[in-house]
Order: sequence, then structure tokens, then C-alpha cells
Amino acid sequence: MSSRSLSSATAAMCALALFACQPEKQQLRPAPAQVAVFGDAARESDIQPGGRESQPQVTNPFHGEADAISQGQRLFSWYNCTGCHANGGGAIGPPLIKMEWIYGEEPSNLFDTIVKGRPNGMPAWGGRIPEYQIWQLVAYIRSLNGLEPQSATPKRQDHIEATTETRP
Amino acid sequence: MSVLTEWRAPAPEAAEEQNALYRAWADGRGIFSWFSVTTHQAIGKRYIVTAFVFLLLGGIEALLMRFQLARPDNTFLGPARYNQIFTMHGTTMMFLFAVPVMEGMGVYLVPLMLGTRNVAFPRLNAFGYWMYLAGGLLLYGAAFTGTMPSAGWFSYTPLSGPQYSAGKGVDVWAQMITFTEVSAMCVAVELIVTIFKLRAPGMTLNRIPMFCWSMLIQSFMVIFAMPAVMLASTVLLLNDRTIGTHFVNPAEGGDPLLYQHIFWFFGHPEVYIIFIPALGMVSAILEVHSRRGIFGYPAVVLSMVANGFIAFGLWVHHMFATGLPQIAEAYFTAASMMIGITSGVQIFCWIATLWTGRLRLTAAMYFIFGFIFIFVLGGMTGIMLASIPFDLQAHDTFFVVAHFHYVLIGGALFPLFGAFHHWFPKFTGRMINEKLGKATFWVLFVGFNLTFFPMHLLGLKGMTRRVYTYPAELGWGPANLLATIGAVTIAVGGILFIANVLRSLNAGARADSDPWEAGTLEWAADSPPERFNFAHLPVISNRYPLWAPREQQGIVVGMRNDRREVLVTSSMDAEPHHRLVLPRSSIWPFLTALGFAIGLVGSVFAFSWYFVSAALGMIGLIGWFWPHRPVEIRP
Amino acid sequence: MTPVRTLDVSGLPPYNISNRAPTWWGQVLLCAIEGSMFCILIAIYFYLRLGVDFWPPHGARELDPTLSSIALLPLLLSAIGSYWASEAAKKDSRSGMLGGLILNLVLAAVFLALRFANWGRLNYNWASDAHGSVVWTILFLHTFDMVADLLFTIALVIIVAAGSSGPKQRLGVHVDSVVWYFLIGIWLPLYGVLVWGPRLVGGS
Amino acid sequence: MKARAGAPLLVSLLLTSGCAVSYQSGLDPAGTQAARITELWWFFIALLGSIFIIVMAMTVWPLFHRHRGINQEPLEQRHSPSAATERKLTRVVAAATGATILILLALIVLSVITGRATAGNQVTGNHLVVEVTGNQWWWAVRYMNDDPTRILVTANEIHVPVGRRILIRGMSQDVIHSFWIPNLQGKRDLIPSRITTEWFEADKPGRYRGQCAEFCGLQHAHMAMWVVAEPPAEFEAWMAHQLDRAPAPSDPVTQRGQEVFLGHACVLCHAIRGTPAAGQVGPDLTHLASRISIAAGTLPNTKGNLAGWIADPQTIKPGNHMATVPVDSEDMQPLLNYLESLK
Repeated sequence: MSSRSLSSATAAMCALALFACQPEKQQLRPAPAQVAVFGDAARESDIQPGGRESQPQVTNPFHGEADAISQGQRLFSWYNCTGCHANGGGAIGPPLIKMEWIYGEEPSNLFDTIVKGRPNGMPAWGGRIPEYQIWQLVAYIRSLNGLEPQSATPKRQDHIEATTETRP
Repeated sequence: MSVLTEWRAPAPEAAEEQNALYRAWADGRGIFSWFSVTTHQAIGKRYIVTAFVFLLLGGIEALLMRFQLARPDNTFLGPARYNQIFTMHGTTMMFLFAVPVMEGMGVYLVPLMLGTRNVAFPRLNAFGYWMYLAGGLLLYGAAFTGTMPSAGWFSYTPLSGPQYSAGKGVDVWAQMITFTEVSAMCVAVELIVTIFKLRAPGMTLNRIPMFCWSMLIQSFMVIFAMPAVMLASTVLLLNDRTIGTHFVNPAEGGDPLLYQHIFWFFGHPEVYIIFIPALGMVSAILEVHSRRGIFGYPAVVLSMVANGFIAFGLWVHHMFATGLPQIAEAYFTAASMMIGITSGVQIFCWIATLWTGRLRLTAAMYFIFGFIFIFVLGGMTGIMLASIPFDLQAHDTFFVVAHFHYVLIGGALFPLFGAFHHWFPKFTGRMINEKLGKATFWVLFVGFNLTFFPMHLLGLKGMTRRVYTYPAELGWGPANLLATIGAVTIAVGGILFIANVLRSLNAGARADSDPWEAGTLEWAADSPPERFNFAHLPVISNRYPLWAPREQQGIVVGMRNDRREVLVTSSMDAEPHHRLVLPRSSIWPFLTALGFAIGLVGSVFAFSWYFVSAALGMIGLIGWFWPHRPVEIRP
Repeated sequence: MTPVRTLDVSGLPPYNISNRAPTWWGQVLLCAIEGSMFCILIAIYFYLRLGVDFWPPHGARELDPTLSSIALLPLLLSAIGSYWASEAAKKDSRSGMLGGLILNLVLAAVFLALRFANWGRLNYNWASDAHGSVVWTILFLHTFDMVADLLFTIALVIIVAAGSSGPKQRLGVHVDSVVWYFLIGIWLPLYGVLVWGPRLVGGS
Repeated sequence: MKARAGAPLLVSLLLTSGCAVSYQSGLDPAGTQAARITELWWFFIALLGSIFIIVMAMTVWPLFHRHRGINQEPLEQRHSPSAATERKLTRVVAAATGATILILLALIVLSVITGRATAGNQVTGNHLVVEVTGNQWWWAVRYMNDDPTRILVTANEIHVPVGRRILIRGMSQDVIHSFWIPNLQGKRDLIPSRITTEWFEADKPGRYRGQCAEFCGLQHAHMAMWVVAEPPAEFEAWMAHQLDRAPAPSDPVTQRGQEVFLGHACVLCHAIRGTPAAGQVGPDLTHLASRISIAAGTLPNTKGNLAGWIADPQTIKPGNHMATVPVDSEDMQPLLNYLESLK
């Protein structure tokens, strides 16, 4: 009975699937090294992201992770980034979508901007937010600009859209 | 009526004629022809076997959940994995097991019971199977590569929306629904047409076997309910996630409750889609093993039809806790309780059948008795849940988990197991071991009640659903442990059943065509049936043709045997109308399904893949409908 | 062998092109599936309308009623082509089938051209808001169905013109007309909802 | 057959004797609404339970009559009962169906009456309005008052006076949650973008536990809350105390603790009235030390638990939204002391 051979193949595959599977990367508990907070010193010294002790890290450890982007999105409003940047469209602060990046668009640039702050109002968040959350914010901001993989980027959020197109 | 038959000795069956029939219905050998099979027995068997594989997977997931919940504050799975597992369990059982297995039973049995040779659209049938398989492989293939949905089998927005369910898990879930629903719709269309147009001459509406009635009603429900879930999953959910529509985004005029309405407009009938075929099986098995026709045939049929209608009017009872206007709530309470009337009529008619029958206590009958016990108990809790004040306490607790496992396992799985024991000789040509079958029943029955009965109490004691753990102080530990022990018992029952099937396949006693001395036409075909089912199509003049005296039985002559011919009869009185030439086996249904599947899997990532899907599907359909030599008009 | 009662069907035709053919039934059921899908979409439309204060949202430019109503003319007339073709299919008249199908195609093309012109007027899209989502979904699904059926019709024209017009193809023509009637029939309520809905249930 | 019917009964006896805890149970009502529902439940059990037993008796009855031909072979292939038997049975089935219809009608009426009684949406003058907002995975609570200075914000714990009607106005910040205190009333979903309401009234003082009933993501299991029903005088005292600002640090250690709190990310999410901490996205901590539990009913409110929770929230409640904030070991003790001082 050939349908039996099919079913056994399916069974084997599915059993494998059940036991060998890794969920889409979703880090519930941050690695101890990522909990570090960059103190006020970050503002003066040219400390590199990653902290003095750890290796300088210039790539986002969460690059391409859908879950980190969604956490970053939550933190973006939790830490009141929306207060100045609205939902990315910009208000008091510059827009974060489709802009000329004043301080660069690389993850390390964004990381620096958040940790050290920038002139004209951007506060330094170093000393407050743990490193892993800064990287999540970086991932989210880059996802707003299509700089994260499309498959990890949500197409909309549950609030009023920060669209650039306007209705006449 | 015009089905006047004359007495005559059948022409001595020319061996050549017989061989022509075999040749016309042969499928060929080899892997290529394996993908192009279109006979209903093969497709039906594939549905059933595949669905069983998914039952095993869903069962393993259930066991994992039960292990996690066996004691308080357990860390066996953890929240992320537990949520994935319970989502996969519900999804697998509802979409990949329960509906497809019923479709499979229908595809296999309905043409046999109607006395015809295949379903009306054999290639659509094959296409439906491949779509179903593709959907199942999509879900488990994604799981294999690390993407699992974890928003529940219902995927309520906004939890399942773009903001709160990152990753592709929910998208895969939503598109898996599309596959399985397309498959269910294919089966529904072909079964409705088969039942209306391909019945044996003389099989008027009131002679249709009970199981065919149930499949007919189920198929109509599929046609009206399944579009709702496809809209819910692909338009409301998937489009919101992948192209940014705003159906469920309240900030832009959408509404998260809209998704619930559309989902349950499908979701409630879905339950009846699963369990109405089971009612048909119960009736069919009861008739045979009580050795009498079902008591109150019209009442049972009408109450099934009524079930089908009412099922569309009570979706809101899944949403009582959302706080709807009181007048609407009263209406939905009344509608929900009305199901009690129609189900009551069926139960009473079955009991009447039992009372006046001459019972043969086979394993199949054991399962029917078990069904009545469990299903009636589940029905009672169902009536309680229809009452809004009580529902507000019990909703989303383990009481509801207990209730729907009572009605779904009791209402569908027990009849299904009964059906396997009953029709096993027909499927395989061998008898299934009765002793082992009865042992299976007892283990399953005890295990089932051990697992799910304590859940009623857990729910009343405040244990909510879908929690991955619970604190010890609440005192839910002992009942949960009991439920876990019951779950293991059920697993033992499952192993017993598989062992029995494997053993009986190889060593069971050979079955003749009618080992139970049954009355309906599937027992007139060989066990297992030839690909063409009947060398001569039967003519009937009785609801139970095989129980009728010989002078009331007849056969059709004058069909051509060198091609796949079936007889089309009128939809009401089943008077012969014309002959229909069914297509031979074809690889195109498989290729078309493959084309659609590639595009639909892509659409999980980008909307534009729908167009790829349409283009590939179109290529498949061109091959499918490519005109071969014109059909000969020669009669 | 003992005699049995027999029913001789050798005299029955081996095909049938009418509403009694299983294929016709199957097609009607597929239309029923599509139909329930559109009914639910209409329900979604009104459900969403109930949830907001303004319908359509301020500044949204809806389908043009005049253009939409004018477009109904070729659409309704195309049914004549369909009918002609299906009657010709029953009578096995090749020229009739071709004529009917081509008339159908031409009028349908006119309708679709008008629809696309009308559709282009909309100053919102599916991602603008929930109103945009439902309007675009209805338009997209109905257009998708129409295009699919027109491609099928074109295939039929090619097949019939190439000289292959056996019972199977004739049944195809007959069944094609069912689909077309359905697509016309379902557009009428959708037209009512999309074009007149905002005027009936609109405002604030 | 006896074993079959007996097993579940036995199980149920075991269960009812096994669990005595009743602060989260629909079967131990402590409020007028829950009491009505429990009455309804016992009525259902009595009525539907006896119907179930009757139906089961009728089902197994033919099994006990050997003369009816069970397993007797050979037997006629088909048995046709006499027309008289069929007629009699038809009458029996019709009567049973009629009885079903009547019983269900009665149940509908009863259910609607109980529904109206428990919905309790009659306007009363003297009710207390409490706004409950669901969050992943904790509850924000606001006691409404016409006097804006007497609006109380707290979290995960609701105190109510016995004998006074409470109107819950339910909302959600993110996904759908469901507010449910089984001992007091049925559940009500908290849905983003809309406000749902529910009335209840406690008539027995006590502590009742409730839990989110709608699946809301990773930590759905750990989204509990306490309702404390107390005599009106005690409630007023509690209310007055809660309305106070947080007590100022009284010694250098707690002073240091406050500095630690304000200097770390804590302050971004949590508010402590009377200090600059005004974060709105996490539970209000003004009177944290007066609460029964922390982390939305996950852990009893002890100093040790609090230390574990701050040090590593993701192990205790994996996936929850509290940041893992590194606190130096010498800062931990002052921080805990400070939080413990927030009576």
C-alpha cells in the first residue's frame, strides 16, 4: 500500500519537526553581558558600544529578529521616544522615517545616538536603559526604514499610521 | 416511476468485458501514476491515513501539554513553547485532523453507499487532497524550521496582529487555513454533486443512507461557513500583517471584535462540520448492529438539517464575555439551547432503535455506547454554557475545555473509532480483531473520562484555559495530575488501536463482501472494493437494498466498460438521465496544487506571491483542461 | 445464472449539456462559495461603518456614481452574449458559440476598462484605513474573479475556434455562462454597497 | 456498566474532598452576583444530571435483556418490529421531545432572569466606579472620584467595601484581556478601543483572587490580581492611606534606596507619588509594600521575593515586560529597604 509509505514518511518528517524544532529566535531572558548599562561616562569618553569590558560590538545582535523589533517598538513608546519623534514621522524631534540621517544609519551610529544623546535635545539614555533594550530600539528604528529584513518587519502597528502620503 | 426493470439472466459475463472494466479503471504503476490517482477509494484512504498522522502529532502535543500541567509551577515546557504547543494542538486537531478525516470517510464511503463508481469530480478530489497535504506540510514544515504560531487556534486579534505576534508563525497559520479550507470546499462540492446526481437508479431522497445525508448536510455547511474563515485568516489577519490593511486596527476605524465575529461565524459551524458526519456514522453503525433500520429516519434527517441551520445562528455564544447588548444575548441563548432539541431527537431515535433492535455487541457498538454516554454528558454542559450568567463564570476556563472535548471526542472521535472498526473489513478486506477492539474501547473510555471529567471541576474552581502553569496554593494539582494520568491512558488506547490495525491488516480473518449482514450498498461491493466499485451498477427500490427480497434488487446493464462511465440520475427521484464519462487519472491536479502551494507559501512573505500562485495555478488548469480527443458521441 | 432484474441504459446519451450535468451543479456550488464570501464582505463593510463616526472618512473620494452606473450597461448586455453562447452550445452551433463568447468578451472588456478608470479615482488605498481596506478588498476580489473568468472565456474561444468543440467544450461554454451570470448578479449588490452605500449610511 | 457510570462520580468525590481552597472558585460565592450564578449551577446539575441518568438508563436498558437477542447467532438478518411497537415508540419519542422542548424553554427563561439579576446594570446612587486597564501582564486600577484629587491609582489589587455596588469599567492597553474574580462575578473582556462594564457586590469580607481569562500572550498564566473585600470603615481607612503620597525616606539607607530607584531605569516605567518617579507604563508603586503580592499575583510580597524579582524578572516570569536592570549588589539592599518602606 503506497499510501502507507507516504504516511510513514510524513510521520517521520513531522515527528522530527516536533522535536528538533527551534522557535523563531525569541530571547526571553537577556544574556548577562547585554544587561550592561553605560554610565554617564559614555557621554564624555568615546566609549564604543558594547561596554568597556566586553568586545566592541558594532553589529546589532538582534539584527533581523522579528521579536526584538517588536520589543523595540514597545520600548519606543514606553520610553516616550514618541514624545519627540511621534510614531517615526517626527515632531519636535526629527522624523525617523525616510530621512537624511544626521548621525548615520548604521546600527552602531544609532546606538551611539541613543546612548550619548545628540545636540539640540536628544537626551543621553546611557546610564538608564540596559544595552539589550538599546539594540532592540535600534532594530526597530531601522525596521521603520526597511533596513531590517522584510520578513521580520511588521507592516503596520495598532495605532494611527505615520504615513508620509497625505490625502488631499 | 420509470425505473422499470425487466427480468433477464445477465449475459454470460464475457471475460473480455470484465477485463475492459479493469483496464479502464487501472491507475498504472510507478511513482508518476501514484501522483495521478483519481479513484475515490485511494484518495479517501490517503485522507484518512494522513489525518491519522496528524492525529498522532496532535496527540503527542496534547501529552506534552498534560506533562507540563501535571504539577504546579512546572517548568517542563516554559511559556513560549507551551503556547506554541497548545496552538499547534488545537490547529492540528481542528484543521488537519477532524475535518479532513471526516472528508476522507465521506470520499471513501459515499460513492459506495450510493452505488456509483467514483465521485462526480475525481480530479478535483485529488486536487483537494494535495492541497490538504500541502497545508499540513506547510504548518509542520515551518515548525521544523523553527517557526510556530503561538496565538492559539483562534488567533484573536490584536494578539495575533502585526504588533503582538512578531515573526511568521501566525502568517503560516493563516495560510495553512487557506489550504485546508480549499480542500474541504473541493470535497464539499464534489460530494454534494455526487449525492444529488450519481445515486443508484431508484435511490429516491428518502432512501439515501444516513451517512450520505450527514455528508450532504456537512458539505453544505462547509460551503457557507468556510468562506468566512478564509476571509478571517487571509483578509482580516494576513493582509493586516503583510500589506498593512486596517480591518482590526481600532486606531484606523477597524475593530478587533470584527475578527471574532467572522471567525466564530465559521468556528461554530465548524464544530458541526466535524460532528454531523459522526452522527451519520452512528446511525449507520446502529442500523447494522441492531439489525433494523434506523427508527424515525425522517426525524433524524430533519433534525440533522435543523442542526445545520441553527449552527449558523449561535456564533455569538463564544463571545458572551465581550459584553453585547442584552437582547442579542437572549437570542443567542435561545438559539444555543435549540441545539438541545435537535440533538435530543437524534438521541431518542437511536435509543428507540436500540430498544427494538436485535443487538450484536461488536467493538463498533461499544464505541457507540461510549459515544452516547460522553456526548450526552457534553450536551448537558453545553446547555449550561448556553446560559449567559453561567457562561460568564465558565467561559475560558477548564470547564469549557472539558465541555468541548466531551462533545468533540465523544461526539466525533468515538463514532469515528466505531466507524473504523465497522468499516475496517470494507477498507482492507480483513476483519479487525474484536477482542482487541473492545479492549481499545475500554482503555480509551476510562482514559478519556479520567482526563476530562476532572477538568469540569478545575474550571469551576477557577482554573483558566491556556495557562502554562499554576501556583500550588490554588489546589489544582491533584485534579491536573489525574488528568495527566488519563491522558497517558488515552495514549495507551491509541497504541492498542494502532497495534490492532497493523495486526489485523496482516493476520486478520479474510472478510467477505458483507461480514455484518448489513443493508446498505457499500456492502454489496467487494472487500476491499475494486476500483470501479461495482461491475454492474445496482438498481434499488428500498432503503436497505441488501435486506430487501431478491426480487426487489436489480442491476444496470448497457454501460460501456471500456471507459470510466457512471450513471447520472435525477436529483430527486434518481431516475436515469444520462451517462457521464469520468476522466482517467491525471497528474495535473497534483501539479496544479503544487503551483498554488508554491504561490500561497510565498504569500506568507509578500502579497505579490498571490499573483505567482494565480499564474502557476492557471498553468496547472490549462494542463488540467487541455482538450484531448473529443469524447466519442457513439453511445 | 439466476435471472436478475435489469435496467438497460445503453440508450441513454453519454453526455448532457444542460442544468442536469454534474459540471453545471459543481459550478453553481463554486459560485455559492464565492457568493457567501461576498455576502460576508458586505457584512464587514456595514460592521466597520457602524464603528466610526464618518463614512466615508473625510476627504475620501469614492467611486463615481455616474461612471459606475454607465458601466452597468455593457455588463448587463454582456449577459446576452453569454446566453447566446450557451444556447448555441446546446444546439452545437460553433458560430453561435464563437459569436456569443466574443460579444461577451468585448462588453466585459469595456466594463473592466470603465472599472479601472473609476478605480483610479480613489484617493485612498487598502492601507489608508479600515474603510479603504474593505473597499479595495471587495473591488480586488470581484475584479480578480472577473479576470479569471475572462481568461477562461478566452481559452474557450481559442479552443472552439481551433475546431475542437466536443461535448466537453460545449459544456464548458454552457458552464462559463453560469459563472458570468453570477459575476454580474453579485456585482449588483456590491455596486449598491460601494456606490450608494456611502450615501445611504454615510455622513456622520 | 456500573463501573462506567461510577468512575466519574468517584473521581468527583475525590476532587471535591481534595481541594479546600476557595479564594478563587466559582463554587464559593462571596458576592450577590456569584451567589445567583452558583444557585443556577446547582439547579442545572440537579436537573440536567437527573436527565442524564435517565437517558443513560434508557440507553443501557436493552443490554440487560438477553432475550432480546444480544449476540445470538444465527438470527434473522433483519428484524422488523411490528407496526404497533413502532407506533408506541413514536409516541414515546414525541413525548420525550416535547418534554425536552418544555425543559429548555424553562431553562431559557430561568437563564434570562438570572442574567438580568446578575448583570445588575440598574443605576444606583451609591456605587463605586473602578477603572481596570489590562496590560501585558498586569492590571492598572483607578478609583474614580468626582474630586480629581481623590482619584486613586494603584495596581493588581482592588479593595472594595462589603455591601456596596462596584462598577468595573474595563479597558485594555494592548491585547484583549478578561477580568474575572470567580468568587464575586462572571468575567468581562477588556478590549482595546472600547470600554466594557461589569457590576458586582461583595457580601463577605475576604481576599479573593482573580486571573486574566482571555489568552493574552506569554505570561497569561501570571496575570492575577487580588480583590480585598472589607467592612466599609476599613475600606475608607485604606482608601485614605492609599491616597497619601509615598512616605519620605526616614533613614540614610532608605534615602540611598530612593536614589538608586530614581537613578535607574525603574523610574522610566514606574511611578511613586511624592517623588519624581512618574513612569506610566508599569504598575504604580506608591504603596507597594501594602500589597499582598508582586508581579501581578505571581509571588507573595516578601523582601526576598522582591529581591529575586528585581534581580532577574525574566526567570520568574519569562517574557514579561519588566527590564532586567543591573543593580549593584551594594545598592540592592537600600533599594529593597526603600521599596519595603512604601507602606
